[in-house]
Amino acid sequence: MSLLVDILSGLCLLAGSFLCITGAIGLLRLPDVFCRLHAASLNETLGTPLILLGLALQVGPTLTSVKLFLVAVFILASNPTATHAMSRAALHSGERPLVDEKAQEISSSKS
Amino acid sequence: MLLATILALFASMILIVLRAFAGPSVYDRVLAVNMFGTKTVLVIAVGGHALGWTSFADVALLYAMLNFVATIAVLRFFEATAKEPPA
Amino acid sequence: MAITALRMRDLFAVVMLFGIYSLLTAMFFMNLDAVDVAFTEAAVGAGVSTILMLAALRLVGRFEKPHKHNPILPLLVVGATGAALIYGFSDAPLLGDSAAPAQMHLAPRYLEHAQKQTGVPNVVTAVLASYRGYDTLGETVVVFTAGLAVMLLLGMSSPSPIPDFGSTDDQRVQRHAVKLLMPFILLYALYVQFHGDFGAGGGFQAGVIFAAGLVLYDLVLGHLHTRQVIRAPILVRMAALGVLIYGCVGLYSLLSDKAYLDYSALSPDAVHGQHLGILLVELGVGLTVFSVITLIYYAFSARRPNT
Amino acid sequence: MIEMLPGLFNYWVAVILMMTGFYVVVAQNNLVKKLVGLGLFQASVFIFYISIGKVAGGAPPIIEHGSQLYSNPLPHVLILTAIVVGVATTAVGLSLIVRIRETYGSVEEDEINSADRHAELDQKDEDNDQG
Repeated sequence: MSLLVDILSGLCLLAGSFLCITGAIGLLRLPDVFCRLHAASLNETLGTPLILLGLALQVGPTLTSVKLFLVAVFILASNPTATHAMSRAALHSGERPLVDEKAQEISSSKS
Repeated sequence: MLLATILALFASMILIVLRAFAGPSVYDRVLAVNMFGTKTVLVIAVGGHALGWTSFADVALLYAMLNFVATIAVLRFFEATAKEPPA
Repeated sequence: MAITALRMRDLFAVVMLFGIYSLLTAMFFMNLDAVDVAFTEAAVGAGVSTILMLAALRLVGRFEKPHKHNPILPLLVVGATGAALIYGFSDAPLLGDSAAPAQMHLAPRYLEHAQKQTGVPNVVTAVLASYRGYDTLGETVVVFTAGLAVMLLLGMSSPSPIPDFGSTDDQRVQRHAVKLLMPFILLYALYVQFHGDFGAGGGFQAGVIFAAGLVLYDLVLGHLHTRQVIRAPILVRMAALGVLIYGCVGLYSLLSDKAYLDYSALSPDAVHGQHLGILLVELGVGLTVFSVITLIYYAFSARRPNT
Repeated sequence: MIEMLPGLFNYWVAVILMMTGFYVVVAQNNLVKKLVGLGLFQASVFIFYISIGKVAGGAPPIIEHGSQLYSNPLPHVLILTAIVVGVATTAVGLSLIVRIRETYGSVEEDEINSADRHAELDQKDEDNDQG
């Protein structure tokens, strides 16, 4: 039983840290605000609760694990909201996604 | 396993700080600060568990809340100041 | 980190990097066993001071003017001071040395007696509210005075033409999320207030968290809503009430033939009285801090930027 | 001295941060930035105090059964209140800046000084005219 819990929590932690790292790399490498938002928000929203879940499994059924669970729920609710607000604000302020630029370049070079 | 997680978190924190320095637009910085806050929550939770601190979950919970509040506040204030032309 | 932050001309970015810096500081505190301090730094540095700075930037404009100045003289002064300080600490005790002079006198006594005398396991709370009650009373008064000073400088918020930040109509997602999360933040603040005896927390932190929750509500749902929930004059009275509670607890013990702020007068059982006194005092502190910070926020946000 | 470096690490951090904050307060022209520098300075003092209170192998000062060694609670108390007082005073400073901006139309120190000088000169001219 405890071995199973250990393996489960280890898996959760590993997956969570993988997601965090990829999110951070995406934040650094992607070309524009919206891509970065996308990379950051998705990975973060899954990765953080995963790590917290792994921790809660290790801590065991105490008040601490309840609190960790609360943190996870809070982040699940607040992170997408914050990202939504950010992308909305960025769009309103005149930032535009880069999507079409390459296609336009290609089409303009053809014509 | 905990050590690996902490190392991963620190690595991603460094990357995020780089983005916060470089970030061309304000939104990059807001995003970086928000992510950094979430990473801090995680580092406190994982590190607190690893080092056996008492009541680390309280601090993590507080961080998660205030991170959200600060992000929303930054965005609202930025919307308010964005209309102003740069001096 | 900090150096880069200060080179930027966009003050907005400066404030945000300051937020990251404060998170790092709090982690440092956590590492040095100061849970309560990390708690406070998190609530104040990451939440409230960022919000206040931003609210002020809205009024003074966010871009710094380019300027040329000669950095040599300030660098010289700073270098000399730094060298003197480094010389000063070269024979200071090492980090974590348990025989350092700072650990010798009061601390062991507090650690030994706090639990027995006050019935409060969190020594920081016990020292804060009981052993060093005068200090804390003074600091509460300072916070109160700071609130008054801000109100005097910026004026009481006029109720009629309150400017809003952008439109609030198209923020449905934010509004729903905030309505969902608000109660938890406020509930958590109360938990921090009354659980401060056993874990990290206490009046200062709870007041800050409560105020942050209210500010969030105010930012997303618009000023009119929040100002109907809690009006500024009520807040002024609440701030005064907090100081009053603290002072009256002291007066009560004075009237029953004990020293000022000696809580053992509050109950026939000395330990129980201490515990009760700490609770009451923390309540006063929490009330004052909450209402002062909310008032300061009101004062900043009600003012219109004029050019 | 070299082997002292890791043991005195906290003092290095505190001094470097403090000097950064000091430099900003002295050299920067923008009042808001000066206030941020003051915040840095303040934070360095906090770090200094807290690191003094640290006891190696100690636990946070919340009494529980089992652990015997605790860190010093006294600096924690002092800094805890200092942080909250610090934010209150920062708010006072910010509101002063807002008022300065409303009166002078600027938050740059040299512009404010020159505005003051002009005002003084005007005052003198007026006095001369009257005299």
